[in-house]
Amino acid sequence: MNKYTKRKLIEFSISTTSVLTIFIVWYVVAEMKIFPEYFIPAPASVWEAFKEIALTGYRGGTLLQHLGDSLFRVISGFILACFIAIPLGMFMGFNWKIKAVFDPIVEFYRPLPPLAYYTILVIWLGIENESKITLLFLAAFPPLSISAMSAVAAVPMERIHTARSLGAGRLQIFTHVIFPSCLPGIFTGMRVSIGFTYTTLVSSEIVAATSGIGWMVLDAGKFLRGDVMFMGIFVMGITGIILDRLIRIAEKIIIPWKGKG
Amino acid sequence: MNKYTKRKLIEFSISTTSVLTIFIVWYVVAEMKIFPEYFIPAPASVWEAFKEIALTGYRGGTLLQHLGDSLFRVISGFILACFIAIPLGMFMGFNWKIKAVFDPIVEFYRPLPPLAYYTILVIWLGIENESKITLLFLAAFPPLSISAMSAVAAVPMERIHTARSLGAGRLQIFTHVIFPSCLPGIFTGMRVSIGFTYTTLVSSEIVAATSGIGWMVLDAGKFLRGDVMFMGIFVMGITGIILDRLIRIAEKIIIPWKGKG
Amino acid sequence: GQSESSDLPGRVVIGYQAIPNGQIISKDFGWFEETAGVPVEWVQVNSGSELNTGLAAGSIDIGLSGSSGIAAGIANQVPFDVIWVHDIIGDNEALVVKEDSGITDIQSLAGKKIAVPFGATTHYHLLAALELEGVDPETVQIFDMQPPDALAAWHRGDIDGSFIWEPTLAKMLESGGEVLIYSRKLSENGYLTGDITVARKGFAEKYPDLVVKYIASEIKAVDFYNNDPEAAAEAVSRQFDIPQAEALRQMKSLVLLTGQDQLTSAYMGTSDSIGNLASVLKATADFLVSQNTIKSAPDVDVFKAALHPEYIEQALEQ
Amino acid sequence: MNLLELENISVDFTTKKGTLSAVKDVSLTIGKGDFISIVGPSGCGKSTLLNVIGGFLPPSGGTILQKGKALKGPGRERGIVFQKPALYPWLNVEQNVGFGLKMRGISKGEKQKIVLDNLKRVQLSDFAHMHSYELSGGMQQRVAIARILANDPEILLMDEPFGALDVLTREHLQDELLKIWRETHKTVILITHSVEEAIYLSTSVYVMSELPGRLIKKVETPFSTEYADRDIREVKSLPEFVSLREEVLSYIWS
Amino acid sequence: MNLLELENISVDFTTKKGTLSAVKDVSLTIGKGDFISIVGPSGCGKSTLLNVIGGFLPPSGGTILQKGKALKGPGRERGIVFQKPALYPWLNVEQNVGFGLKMRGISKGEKQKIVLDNLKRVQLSDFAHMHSYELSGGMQQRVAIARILANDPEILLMDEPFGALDVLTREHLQDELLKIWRETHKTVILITHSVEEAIYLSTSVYVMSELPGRLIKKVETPFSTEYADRDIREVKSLPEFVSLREEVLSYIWS
Ligand SMILES: Nc1ncnc2c1ncn2[C@@H]1O[C@H](COP(=O)(O)OP(=O)(O)OP(=O)(O)O)[C@@H](O)[C@H]1O
Ligand SMILES: Nc1ncnc2c1ncn2[C@@H]1O[C@H](COP(=O)(O)OP(=O)(O)OP(=O)(O)O)[C@@H](O)[C@H]1O
Ligand SMILES: [Mg+2]
Ligand SMILES: [Mg+2]
Repeated sequence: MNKYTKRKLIEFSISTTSVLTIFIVWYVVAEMKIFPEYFIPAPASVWEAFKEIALTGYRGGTLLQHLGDSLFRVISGFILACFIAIPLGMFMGFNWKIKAVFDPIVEFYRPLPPLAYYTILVIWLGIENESKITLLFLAAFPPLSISAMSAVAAVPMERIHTARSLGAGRLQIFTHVIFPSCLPGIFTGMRVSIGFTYTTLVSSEIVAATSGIGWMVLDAGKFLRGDVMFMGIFVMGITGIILDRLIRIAEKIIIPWKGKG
Repeated sequence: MNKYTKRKLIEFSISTTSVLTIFIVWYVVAEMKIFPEYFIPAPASVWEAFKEIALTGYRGGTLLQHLGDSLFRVISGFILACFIAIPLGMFMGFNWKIKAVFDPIVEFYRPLPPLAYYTILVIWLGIENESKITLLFLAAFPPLSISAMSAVAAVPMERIHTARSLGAGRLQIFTHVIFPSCLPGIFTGMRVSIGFTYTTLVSSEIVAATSGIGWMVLDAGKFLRGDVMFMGIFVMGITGIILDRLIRIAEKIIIPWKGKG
Repeated sequence: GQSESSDLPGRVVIGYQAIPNGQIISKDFGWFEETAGVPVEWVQVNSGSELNTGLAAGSIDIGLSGSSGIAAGIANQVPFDVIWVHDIIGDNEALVVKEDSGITDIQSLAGKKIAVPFGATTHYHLLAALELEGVDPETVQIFDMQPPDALAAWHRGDIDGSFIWEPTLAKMLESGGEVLIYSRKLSENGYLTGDITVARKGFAEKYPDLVVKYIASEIKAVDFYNNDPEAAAEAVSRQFDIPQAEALRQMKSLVLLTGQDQLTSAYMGTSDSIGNLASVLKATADFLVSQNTIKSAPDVDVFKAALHPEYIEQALEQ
Repeated sequence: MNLLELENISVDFTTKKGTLSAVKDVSLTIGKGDFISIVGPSGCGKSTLLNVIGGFLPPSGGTILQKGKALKGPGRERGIVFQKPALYPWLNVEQNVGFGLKMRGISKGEKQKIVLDNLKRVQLSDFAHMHSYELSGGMQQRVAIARILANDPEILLMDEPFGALDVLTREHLQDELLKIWRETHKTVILITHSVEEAIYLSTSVYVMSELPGRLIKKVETPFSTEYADRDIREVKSLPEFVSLREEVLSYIWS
Repeated sequence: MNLLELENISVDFTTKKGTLSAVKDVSLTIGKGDFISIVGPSGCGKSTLLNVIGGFLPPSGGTILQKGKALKGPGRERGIVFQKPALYPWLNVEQNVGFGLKMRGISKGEKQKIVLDNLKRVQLSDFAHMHSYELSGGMQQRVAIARILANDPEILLMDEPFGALDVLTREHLQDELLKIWRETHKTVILITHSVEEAIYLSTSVYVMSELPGRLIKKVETPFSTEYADRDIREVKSLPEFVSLREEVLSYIWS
């Protein structure tokens, strides 16, 4: 067993212990019944709810269908935002005139709560996926554009100077020097963004949804189904971790040179 | 007039134009009355609402009081998060064992929507500011810890090696080398975080609030007071910009060396 | 935060909703504050689940919710006593449909898109109306929407109708809507819905006097409204920042019950003989179970045990 | 017409403690095919001057003409080797060297050939697939040199390009540079700390003063042109070479 | 007991194209007060070896003892000047030089004195308040040297410390280093590309082979000890100096 696998093993066992501790605390709190069962349901009933909903579904959709609907919304919004926010953020960092155009707009809507402007989106885009994905897109946008913009500001001047003296044009410098230099910052932004987008999922499924894991949690909350809520929260947490891991893995593969520049 | 002030002036006029364009579009859309007044109120009525609420207040509090209550919550949550998430994130980047303990927890709760777990916070912390500030704290946390963690991973090895050969201990390396090296990344994280925290404000003021700008917007929504909603959104947007600017200014002052390392 | 040592709590926290009923009138005049002898704090709650959470957390002492929320709360053993019926929902909630939607009666709802805030009384009423007419709810596309969003969807033509309350109801009626059925009608058919006040068990047991004083202020408010609706509407308009005429219009669509009304068998009944409200709540809960929204509903006795008309009786005696 | 004309170039930097005058009143005329070297004490403004010629730093005073026209910004015709090699960590050695060619849209086959030629020239053929952060300091410097040579600019601006190299590699690259210069008649401006290197390679050596940097002496050297057929070690041990070296050193030491 | 004992040290790097053996079977014994220099071709493993001695890179094979005990990680007693000066951009020159002293909790007054002394030593007194990114390459290198000297370690590990300096500054610093070495009996390991520098400063010069780096020759030099009273230029032009230089060069060239 080499050093690397050994470390991975220790890492895994520490993480497991840490998660287990939380489970035990939860179990004990639930057992003590300080709070009614629908607020802090016992692990066992959450597991029951999971089995039930995974098999027979919740209000017209199986767990997988709900999750699939939600993931489709989250990932569509996120990818859309990546394609628009990252280049735009980089342009804003690269050219102060472009920044002057978009900065006030992004900065203005950024602190706005989705709940506050969702109604306006519904007016424009209706109650179907369009408005939901747009809302998630808007949530995903700022962390991406801000990280991209900051990353541009931190690119060492020599890299750009070298490229210019090698005959690269402005666009080429942008795509071949600035963009790769910014990748570490962009990946950080993507990790923050996907988490943020996911947390906005419930807001987006507040309106006119009858499917989606976020809607399920909300709906269960309305009827005090603590077991279903907890179950839904777990599923969201775990899928969130998976999405994040995917980005981390992509980061490892795409920028092995991070920190070595 | 030197080059710098000239640039600032151009920048300002571009930004103003960009904002004005949006105002004009808004004005025209409102004038066309495609949508009822309570969805897209005219700029004039929003201005009226602003004057009225600034002077006489909205449901028991003046605009300043509402804003003050909200800012207190947002800033408390944010500062608390800065003090905990930034060091913790750095420790996590510095020591893989610490990371193994906390990473699964942060990663798990990160994608959870505040709306989904707010109930649990209320159960524990009641309906007063404690639960609200905790919610905002939890929202502010992940962008900070993730940025700090990523920033540590990007610190050039030579800086650490140099410090070790100069006799710095682990803690000293942490505070005197890693921390300053991470500042550019941390500031980016802070900018993302404050925006995120602000968007969570409305969620935090959904439960049992009778003050706060977020509550005002929500409440106005219930009574279909589009003018008040828009006004509240504007105030949120503008205060959000101000908070962000403050961080940008601090960044300029604290790390003038960004990108010059 | 109630102090355990003294006879009075440090303060009383009251949850209210944005409904133009007696509670708001008494809040405006500060009647409970006059008698309570301790600081009173008013917090706004937006739904039954929020109220239940606040009660369970011990941070709300007295609060109000729609009857579906209360039924769900009792079914889930949330520790509260039902102490007062604020209003019976009459004409302030209704199923509105677009004039051009082709919907003429409940039967023709099949295949149409209807928005309703899930978990609210109107949700219950929509399902009840369908059941009454023997329409399978599966055949109707029911969307979960809060009133502003429902109104937005209405304007876009994304929905054909909505079972909704004021002021959204009025806005829909203004823009090409017509009422298919009022809640009043469904209440008359046994599907009673209303807004109900509860007191946290721990609070009520420890400070019954305060509960009585609170009820007294509610009774005063209803009487005040019955004597002088204009002045009562004035108070509501102050609280909600809406025009007085609008407040009056909305209040008129509600049925406010006096103290004596409540003690009749149709509602709370008396402490010797609990009224019909228990069965109404039980029916509501059963209905929610059948919709798979709550897990199970207890026996009617549990609902009876949750009703406490004695506070009203004491308040009336004073 | 001269290729480059610098007239009264000055560069001031604003620092916390006031203005720092780094380059002062430098006038310099460079003709096509000239090979000039600049020597001078550490921190005297050599790199600053090169940055001005490179177009990266607008001078605070004075004018600079390229072929009679005001010089505006950097350009491909002025290839620059910076004092610190700024290699791109996401590219391997080969890709770093081929960067300029790729930017200019040179066909793959041709690019490959040029890159390999230049890697061979700097003796790094075996390291084509390594990443810049896996290279030693001297190897990085050589990649930076190969990168510029591959791009074949009209003017070469080099800031201590051979500073991190051992004697052997250094001599090899000196000869390679001379060969290229002789064959292609490029114009070269070289900053170096080795007086020997300056005399061996250039047509004229400029000595720069301490801060603020001025050109205080110009020495013409014949070795790069007149002794082209001789071996590098032979040239460097010629008595006339040694005496010219001593002469330049005496200007520096004075 | 020897200060440092390296036995059969090897270092392998894993790259995309397989394993690269950078240092192979290096055995080396260094006594207290020794001043050894290592010369060798670019990319032969010199910096790698220094990193091993510094404790930053665990060797793939072999053992390394310090005062008889297995060497574990870096330590203050082994001060290192890296090939690329890693100055801290958030500190000014003075603070960079005082960094080690601050870490060790030296009192403010004493720290100030030591810092100023060392800044003077590297001739940067006037630049105490500038930031590292406002310095020229050579100035940065000098700050890195001053930073280590200020920290007064027992062993000095220096990787081409004078590479970016002009002749004059270089000679000055060579003499300063010698002076410190003579006064404090420090142990110095110096990597350099200047054979002249190696011979002038050290007690023995090691010649390293091409990749994978081995020590192929050791040459004892008497100049740093026996000619202490003579002027640097005088020493460097002595016939015995020139002939020793030629000897070492011949090992490199062979
Ligand atoms: N960005 C800057 N801000 C302030 N001062 C600067 C800046 N860049 C350079 N200087 C100063 O200008 C002077 C000249 O620097 P320059 O880099 O041109 O020196 P140099 O001759 O190349 O030295 P070296 O041989 O050490 O590389 C130095 O004193 C340096 O401190
Ligand atoms: N991190 C690494 N990964 C892979 N290979 C490496 C790494 N670091 C160094 N090498 C390789 O090890 C060899 C020796 O490198 P080293 O830096 O020790 O050379 P050096 O003798 O110091 O050269 P120079 O005089 O140019 O500084 C080189 O071929 C280099 O490519
Ligand atoms: Mg320089
Ligand atoms: Mg090296």
